[in-house]
Amino acid sequence: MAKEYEDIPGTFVFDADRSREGYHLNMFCISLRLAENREAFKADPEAYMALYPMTDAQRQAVRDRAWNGMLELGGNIYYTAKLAANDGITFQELAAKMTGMASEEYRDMMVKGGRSIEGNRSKIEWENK
Amino acid sequence: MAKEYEDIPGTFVFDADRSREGYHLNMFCISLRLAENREAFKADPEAYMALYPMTDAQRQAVRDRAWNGMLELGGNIYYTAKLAANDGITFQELAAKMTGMASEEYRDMMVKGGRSIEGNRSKIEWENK
Amino acid sequence: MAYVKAGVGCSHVPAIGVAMDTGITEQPYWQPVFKGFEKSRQWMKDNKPDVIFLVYNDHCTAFSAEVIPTFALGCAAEFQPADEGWGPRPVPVVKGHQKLASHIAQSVILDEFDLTIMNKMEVDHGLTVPLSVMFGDVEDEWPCPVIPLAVNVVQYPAPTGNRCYQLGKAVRRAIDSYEEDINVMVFGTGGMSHQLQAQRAGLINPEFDKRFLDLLTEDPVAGSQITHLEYMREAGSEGIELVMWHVMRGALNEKVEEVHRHYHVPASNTAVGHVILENR
Amino acid sequence: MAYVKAGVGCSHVPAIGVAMDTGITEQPYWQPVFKGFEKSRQWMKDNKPDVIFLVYNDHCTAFSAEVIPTFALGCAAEFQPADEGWGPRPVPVVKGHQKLASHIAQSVILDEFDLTIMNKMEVDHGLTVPLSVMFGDVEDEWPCPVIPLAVNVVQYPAPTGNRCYQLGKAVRRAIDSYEEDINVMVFGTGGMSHQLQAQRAGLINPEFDKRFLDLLTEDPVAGSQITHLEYMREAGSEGIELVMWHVMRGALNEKVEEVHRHYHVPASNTAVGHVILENR
Ligand SMILES: [Fe+3]
Ligand SMILES: [Fe+3]
Repeated sequence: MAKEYEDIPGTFVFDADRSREGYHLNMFCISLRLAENREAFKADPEAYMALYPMTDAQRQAVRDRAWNGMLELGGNIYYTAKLAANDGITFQELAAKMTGMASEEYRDMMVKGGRSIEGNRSKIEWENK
Repeated sequence: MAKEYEDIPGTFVFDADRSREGYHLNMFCISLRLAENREAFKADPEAYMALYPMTDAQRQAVRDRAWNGMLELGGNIYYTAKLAANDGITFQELAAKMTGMASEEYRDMMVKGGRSIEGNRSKIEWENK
Repeated sequence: MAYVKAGVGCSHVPAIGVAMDTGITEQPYWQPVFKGFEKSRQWMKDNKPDVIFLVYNDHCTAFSAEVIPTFALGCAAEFQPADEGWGPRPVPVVKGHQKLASHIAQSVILDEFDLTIMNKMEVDHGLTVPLSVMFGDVEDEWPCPVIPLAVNVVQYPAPTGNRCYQLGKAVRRAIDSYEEDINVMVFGTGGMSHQLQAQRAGLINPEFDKRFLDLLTEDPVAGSQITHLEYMREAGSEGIELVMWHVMRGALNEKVEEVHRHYHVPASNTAVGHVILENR
Repeated sequence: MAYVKAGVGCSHVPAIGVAMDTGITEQPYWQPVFKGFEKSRQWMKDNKPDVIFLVYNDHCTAFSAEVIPTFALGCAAEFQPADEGWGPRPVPVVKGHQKLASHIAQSVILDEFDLTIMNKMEVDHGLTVPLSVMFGDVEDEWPCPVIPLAVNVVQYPAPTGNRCYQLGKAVRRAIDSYEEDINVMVFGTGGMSHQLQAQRAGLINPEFDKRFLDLLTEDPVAGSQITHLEYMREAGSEGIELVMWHVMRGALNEKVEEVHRHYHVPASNTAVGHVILENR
């Protein structure tokens, strides 16, 4: 199927294709919502990750805390946010990281009304920036 | 809501009301589909049943293997069949028990074409028998 | 593009699976049941599907009372045969078709059917018995991947016959719009008349079953309007499983030819019915 | 008979819950957010519901990637607040209303909505934050039972706005046919414009949000026709949560009066929107 939504810039729409690709990565992330799993992951990250048949690239993205990279590999933000929470990162700090902004800068942008929709509707607008 | 289907004789329609009533009984029964649970139940039936907050009447119906009684208390046949399987009772033997027929007699009835629909459509037909 | 050429309607009685798994299909009790599938097994060879879209119900095995989806579509890579209380059936793991399954899921949800997507699911006799009777004994793997659609027919109310029929049409639209050139066969399973519970257990209504099969081929819209009350009263409380055949029928053309029909009583507690319908 | 007099539309930002749970609602950052709920809390006292039917989404907490229902109706006796990765919110367990919930389930399934029935379910901030902002701090229990309807808005595609609106109408028919004389209030939650992910995170579109609120009150049919693409493009990828407000709107009368509106940017990454609509 044609995916019109792929024209939206800086956005990964979590559709069935992404969901399929990211399944084990997302299942790994959601497991961290429970304290006992967080402890097991902390005690031995590699052994804990090995419980989930992720791809090597996904595993590396987890090691690197490559937040956009995880999304690219089929992760969904609500899942990866569980990994961020495990690291003590708030949702706002996580958002900042994904935009490449410093936390303070991102927070200021939000306080001033957030990122404007103008110039952020389609990929062509980003390319012409 | 009026329940037109309550006019069908010798039948418990497993609707939301029955499902609510029978929830823990059914969850107990379905647990027996797994070998480890069957073993735990065999080792100590009362202790195993105590894991499920059934009513006293449901617990007693399980002890008595009161197959129709369980249905009356919100059990559903696909769940209670797991308890029957645990006891080594086949689905046909179970059906026979619920009709009050001997296994052979029931099996013969089925081989001869089963229970006729004639006279078995509504409660009034049963009352006039 | 993908296409649908034929559909199969078929009972999924667990005892039929047991008969095959224990090698007693030649016994006088079972022989007439399996006789009816001889032609079908040849037909399956002559009309080999690339994928089977199989409509069935779980019998309180993979779905407990905790979660009861009306329509649950299996999008996983594979589906393990479930232990229903006497060990899993000794049949191969069922391989899914993830790309087509997700395509169907997206398409029918946008078509306003409220699917539940299953990325992990075991499958019980409701799914494996129809595969066994249609394919015969298989060795290490099933001949093709299968997309399971599990329908709630255990807790009242099941989806209406009309809803099932309309879902079949939506599934067909989804298949017709899938890029790959593959033959998708649709199975509707369950039934026919039977009641497994309480004092009326053993009910069989061949007149109802025959009328159902006639309508299915010739007037599927009329068939899809049969009410829940009529199924439960006339075909027994578990006869309601027949609603699942309407999904299959909805996925076929308006006009079909019935190339095979078989009907036999009994298999354990139930009537066994089976049809093969080809698009015209 | 049961009846619906009013509906509430409300964001369910997790940080709002954290602000209440940690007692920082008077800080300059949060004060304008909570200011908007002062009138609402009084209104809740004056219009005390007997039951709340609350439409929300789970955020990959109670529902993992294994099972993704489009519409999941909570029929359990109670729903535990979930641990989302930083411990469960310190709020009371949410009590359900089993009889009304099952009545709605039966009614809307017969009305051809393909619900998933949940007899066991934890609830995340999507459900508890709207209760907190509307009721204020509570002690040992919530003021009334709640029937949760969880909608998939995480994996594309969410149900269409139109489907949500029609489901609202079906829920209303179900409530109107429930025997007991009780006041059922309907909450639609989530949104408004926000994007939590990737390079475009932080997107806020107040013009879109205002138009959405205007349509919701004045022309709900037009509002229900907004496409997924428009939500994702104009309101951010997580702005799609707004489809859930259409379920609430569908359960109200055609004509409603907006008795309260509040809109503020930001709460964490999102715009906070909130309306109270009364039937006319
Ligand atoms: Fe069945
Ligand atoms: Fe949300």
